[in-house]
Amino acid sequence: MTTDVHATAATARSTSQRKPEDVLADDVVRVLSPDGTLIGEDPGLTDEEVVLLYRAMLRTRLVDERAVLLQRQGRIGFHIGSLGEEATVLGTAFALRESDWMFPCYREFGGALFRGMPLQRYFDNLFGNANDVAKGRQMPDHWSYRDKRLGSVSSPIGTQMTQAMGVAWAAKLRGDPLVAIVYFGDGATSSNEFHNALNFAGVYRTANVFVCRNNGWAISVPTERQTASDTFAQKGVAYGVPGVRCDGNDVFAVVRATRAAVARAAAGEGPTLIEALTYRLSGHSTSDDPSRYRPEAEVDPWQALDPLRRLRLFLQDRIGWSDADQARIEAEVQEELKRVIDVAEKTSAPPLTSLFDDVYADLPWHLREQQEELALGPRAPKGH
Amino acid sequence: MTTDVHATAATARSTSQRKPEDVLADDVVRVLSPDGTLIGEDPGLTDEEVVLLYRAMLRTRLVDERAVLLQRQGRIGFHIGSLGEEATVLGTAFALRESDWMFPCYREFGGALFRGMPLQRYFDNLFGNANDVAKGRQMPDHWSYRDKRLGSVSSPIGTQMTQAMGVAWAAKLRGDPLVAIVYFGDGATSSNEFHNALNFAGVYRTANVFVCRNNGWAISVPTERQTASDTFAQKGVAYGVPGVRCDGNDVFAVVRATRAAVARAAAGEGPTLIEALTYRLSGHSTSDDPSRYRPEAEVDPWQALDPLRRLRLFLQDRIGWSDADQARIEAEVQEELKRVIDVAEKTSAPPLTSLFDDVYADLPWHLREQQEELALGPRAPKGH
Amino acid sequence: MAQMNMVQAINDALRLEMKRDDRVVLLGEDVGKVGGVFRVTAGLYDEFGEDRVIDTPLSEGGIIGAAIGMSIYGLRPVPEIQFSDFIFPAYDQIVSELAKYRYRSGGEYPCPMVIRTPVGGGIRGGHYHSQSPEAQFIHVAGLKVVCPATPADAKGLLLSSIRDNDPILFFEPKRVYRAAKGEVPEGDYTVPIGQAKIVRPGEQVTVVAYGAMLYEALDAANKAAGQGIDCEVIDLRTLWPLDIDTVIGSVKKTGRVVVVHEAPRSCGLASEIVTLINEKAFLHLEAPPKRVTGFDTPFPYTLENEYLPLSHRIVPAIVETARY
Amino acid sequence: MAQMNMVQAINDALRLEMKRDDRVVLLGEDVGKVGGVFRVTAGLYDEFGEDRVIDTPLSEGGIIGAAIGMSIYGLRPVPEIQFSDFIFPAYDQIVSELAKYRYRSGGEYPCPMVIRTPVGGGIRGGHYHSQSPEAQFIHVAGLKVVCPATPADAKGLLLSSIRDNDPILFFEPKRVYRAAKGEVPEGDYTVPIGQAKIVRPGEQVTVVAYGAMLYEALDAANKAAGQGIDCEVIDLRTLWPLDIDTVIGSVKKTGRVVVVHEAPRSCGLASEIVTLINEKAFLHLEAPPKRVTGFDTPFPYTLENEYLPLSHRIVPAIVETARY
Ligand SMILES: Cc1ncc(C[n+]2csc(CCOP(=O)(O)OP(=O)(O)O)c2C)c(N)n1
Ligand SMILES: Cc1ncc(C[n+]2csc(CCOP(=O)(O)OP(=O)(O)O)c2C)c(N)n1
Ligand SMILES: [Mg+2]
Ligand SMILES: [Mg+2]
Repeated sequence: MTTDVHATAATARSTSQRKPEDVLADDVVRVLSPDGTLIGEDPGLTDEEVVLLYRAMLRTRLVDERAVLLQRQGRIGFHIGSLGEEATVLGTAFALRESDWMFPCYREFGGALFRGMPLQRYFDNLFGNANDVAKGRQMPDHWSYRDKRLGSVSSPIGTQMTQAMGVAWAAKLRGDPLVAIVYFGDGATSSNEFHNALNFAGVYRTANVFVCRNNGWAISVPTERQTASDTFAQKGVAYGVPGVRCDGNDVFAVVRATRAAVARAAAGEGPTLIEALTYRLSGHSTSDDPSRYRPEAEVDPWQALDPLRRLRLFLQDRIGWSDADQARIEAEVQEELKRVIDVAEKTSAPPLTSLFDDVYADLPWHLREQQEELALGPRAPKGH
Repeated sequence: MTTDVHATAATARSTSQRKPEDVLADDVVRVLSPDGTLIGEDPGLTDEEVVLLYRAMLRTRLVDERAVLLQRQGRIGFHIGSLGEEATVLGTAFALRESDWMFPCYREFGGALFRGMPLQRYFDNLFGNANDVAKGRQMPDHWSYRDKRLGSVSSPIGTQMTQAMGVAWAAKLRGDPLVAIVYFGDGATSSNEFHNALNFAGVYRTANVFVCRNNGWAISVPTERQTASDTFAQKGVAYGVPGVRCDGNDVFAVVRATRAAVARAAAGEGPTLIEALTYRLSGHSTSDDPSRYRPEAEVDPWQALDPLRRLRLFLQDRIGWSDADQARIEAEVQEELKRVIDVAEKTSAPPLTSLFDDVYADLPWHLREQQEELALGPRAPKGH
Repeated sequence: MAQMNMVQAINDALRLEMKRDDRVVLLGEDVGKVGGVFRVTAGLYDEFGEDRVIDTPLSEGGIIGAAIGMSIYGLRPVPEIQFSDFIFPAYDQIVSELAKYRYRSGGEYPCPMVIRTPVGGGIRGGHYHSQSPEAQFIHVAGLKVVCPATPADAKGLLLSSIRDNDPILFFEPKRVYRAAKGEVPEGDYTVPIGQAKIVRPGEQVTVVAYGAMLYEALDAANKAAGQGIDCEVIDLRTLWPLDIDTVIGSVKKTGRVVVVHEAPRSCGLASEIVTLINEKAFLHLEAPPKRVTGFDTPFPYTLENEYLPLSHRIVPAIVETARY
Repeated sequence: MAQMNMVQAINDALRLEMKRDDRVVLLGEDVGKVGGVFRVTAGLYDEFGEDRVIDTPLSEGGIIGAAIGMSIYGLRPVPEIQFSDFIFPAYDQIVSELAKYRYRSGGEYPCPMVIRTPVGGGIRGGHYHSQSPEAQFIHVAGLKVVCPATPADAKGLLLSSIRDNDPILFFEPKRVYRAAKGEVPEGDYTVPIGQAKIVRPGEQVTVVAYGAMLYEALDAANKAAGQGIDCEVIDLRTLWPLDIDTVIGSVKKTGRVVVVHEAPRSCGLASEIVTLINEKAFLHLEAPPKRVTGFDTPFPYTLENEYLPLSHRIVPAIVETARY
């Protein structure tokens, strides 16, 4: 086998293409520098709004950290979080209107909580207990919340994109002026679904905002192995869909880019593809050990670009946000966490019979028989 | 339901986006004008080569017409042809080297014959007889010919693209300097396969030439419904793959564009996406009645752009190609056709047992049993 | 009552329901102006406009993914897959998403829709215009699978399907699209999902069939009658969840059963039916249940009639079962 | 002989064959540097380089489509699908193309390859990291399906599979990836495809199982022995084409059979096995064949152990069958 042709690729491979300096490119929307100073047109938020946003980002991070801890303690089975990507998740959620729909990938619990999903509900899912709306049928971080127009998280990569396009298309056919935002990773741009969603969205000019969280990695596969296109935003060219890049660790940039895309979609001008340049600070999930494929040295520079740190510095400067303010919020969130985790953990497992509900609207004969078979048979041994 | 948003689309819908004047765009490679005069850099073919090419195009058309006739007479079950698209099919095939691989869609029998697939073999497939290499298992126009590195035609749209990428990738891994060309329609650009093939080809810099025969229609669906991108060539931007457009009814333009792409691929510089602007003069296949969805008036201007007529005018001018020359070739082809059709039609149907061969390398027990069951059982009534 | 073929009956059902319920939208390749390659949606584009009869780009995954979104939003999409052979690019959206949506969201997101698609052989379609993939959907929890054999059932089952609250694969046996003719009730008319029909009562051998093969089963039953064998022929109509009572009731009476389908044999629906009969009527069996099916090969072109389980193959199976 | 778990045994087989045959290439998501999410390909990237252990973009259809091209070209690709739940985006390439390539080209284009993929429940993976889709491939003519239960068989069957001339789905039961340990012959070692193994001889009830459930079947057989019931346990090893002689031979001896699998029940492999037994050993049956399987629901998270056909559910089935 010849290997020469791959020589350069092989060298490049040890690091992700997502380098901190990427955000410095001309076409990247930037507002807030890593040290918290404004370097671009800010989205015009009030102080209260900024605090709200900061609080939501902080809450997201604290929830995340706690979920990891619960997993490490063996109290929940799995967690997949958004460490380092909070500005992308919260900035987009913030820019959305209440009437809009949000189709999550799997790292967007922060946005869901921000839109009003009760924290209890989230933890009921993490514990897969009887109160979980999906009866513990799905893995942790696979939630839904129709009340707030939050879609249902599933594992297969990308499927939500095409579905979110269908929702926006249906709304358009109905004459309903709403927007459907949908999240996915850089890896997901390689899926069939990206192609179908963007292509149909272009043809039918659906009111979609496609948010690519480019966090540098798809588990262990770096962005450069995902595609040979220079940016993910430029993929829009294939579909007649405008693409925009923004600093995904800069919440103001994310808000600005998203607001523009939402406004465009709401005005009937069609979909936008947003590429948010961010970085996955942690492993892919609690099942992953990133030290096997990426050196800590790659991660280091990203710590300084932390979206929370940046916004906190801004707030210090703008409204004198203090350590006491910080501590107060942290305490509030921890208190809240304690309460909901306590309840979630004490709640029993879903009832046996729930295994057969919701497969169909009504229970057909064969599932009734299987339900009976299970109910009358012996119980399974606990645990694994 | 609101309909206003679609008003313009609805109006536009009655014709295909593939308008004759599209080829006049700056980025379209053109060499031969519709009246047979040179308007661009010609690919430097000798007179013999041009005659060879013309003969192949003419043969393709005559074979095509005969196949349609056979279908109308009920002697074969189906045919899908390349009427009006001969310059695209033959120009690309001509530009290929013998060592290269060709992955057909379903309209490329002309290219296959040009590369050396025996006409008899083609008609054995059309008749699905015992001599058909695939034992009449596939529909007409679904042939293969490994000897000449011609892939196997299948119906599912697009699948050959990803496979051709795999072939080129394998060759690269092996250090073999060959190119794999692959054909597909404008409709096929919407398939999962286009996305996968182009994306992988970009990442691994495979030696592929992707030929999009943009013939204006996917059965009854016009190109404008296929995508919102202005051109198909620009879809390459999403994959870091250069895109080129050429006048697909201008065989010299096709040869030029393809030769450049082949050279680029052979030099290890990676894949190219060629969009050949052509037009499907006939129905989609013998099963289709295009009058249901497109007015004859749309077709008319395309007759004047006929790729054969154009090359014939050029030859008249260049070497005094005469009506007698024309008649001679036509007679040769008709003679050849008569001969092979006669043989193909007289050849019996494939033997019963062939139904079970080639499912696996060896016949497993269950197929042996089924083979026996069929052989010992009563025969089916003939026909339908 | 009007005399219709199956294409007309399905067209009639679609028109009726689109008039009655403005949430119903059709989408697919070539369903618009040309009215589908089999002309099943003919005239609907003109009548309902391009917002309700929608030509799509060439992507089955896109069609079904979009339809899921539409269904979530509250529409009642009726996507068409041009041939059931081409449903596989959408298989992930169907089995991973559509089938599981209600379940995984605890009922928050039911996803009713009817995927219409022509199925089976008989039109000289070779590998890719002839297949019968029903088992590949029956095995997946959360889907219902319907396959009518007559124009009236096609209309009645389609109307029931569009009004049903679960996702449904609606397989249309294209071999009899035009060949099957019959009286079809005018106006609103439904046939309940999940009910088979005894189309020929009999005492000695139960023959279970559906779709285009029903006619072959009936023909075989008539021929068997000539040999003194009295068959009961069941048209399943709904393939899943199937009408177990009708099947078991009949087998308990006859003790003998032949199951017919076009799909390949191994892990096909016939194997499920035979196994259910074992589980529910074991002691009634007087002969081993027999399968007459497509073979475990790709679907052939020239030898199509040898591949299909036509009457000439069903008759000997009935005789053998009866004489066992 | 070395003591290995199944992950190590598969890794060993891959390394061995990659050394022996330079046409063998691995490709898939995360198979390279990190060695796969289950670490099955660990070390191979370092040993063979990135041209033979290839991380791909996130597209299963792309992976299998590319592998088909590679196979056509003459390589022996061994693509990995990270979880068998994620094989469906590649389903079209597998069932429409891979399975039919040899047939539709009259043997010009055989397409040997081994698609490796972890299968089944037992790791708390919920809907999408637990499924057992084997029936969805068995029903499709042209594919072979293999599922080892022990490290030695995993090695021996994988080596046979890579050398086989047909496309093979190689399902690796991830529940026992590490739990199944045993002696594995060193160096070249093959287990023939198509041969089941009687892992526990017995006289009264035949228990057919495979993959992770083999251990549950064995456990159940031991418990049944405690109640005086002597089971013969068959490990299928190759799911298709299955070893009919071993299964029928056993059932002819015992007259009673329980078939176990994790996959949903309806149209699953168990129904095919029961039907084959009907066709080939009807008069030997002394009790209705029984299925102990996953339920016809999506695979659940919290109630995973209630869903799986573990020993506690197999024992009563054996007892019931024995006492029938
Ligand atoms: C169809 C499919 N294939 C593979 C996987 C396994 N998988 C889960 S997440 C993931 C990587 C996703 O990367 P990206 O899209 O960049 O999102 P990120 O995790 O970085 O946010 C993979 C391969 C899956 N869930 N679905
Ligand atoms: C996956 C799939 N879906 C649908 C079809 C039915 N079909 C056959 S050809 C065709 C249109 C193809 O259009 P295009 O790609 O533009 O090629 P052209 O026929 O114009 O050369 C369609 C929809 C198919 N063969 N495969
Ligand atoms: Mg990522
Ligand atoms: Mg076309």
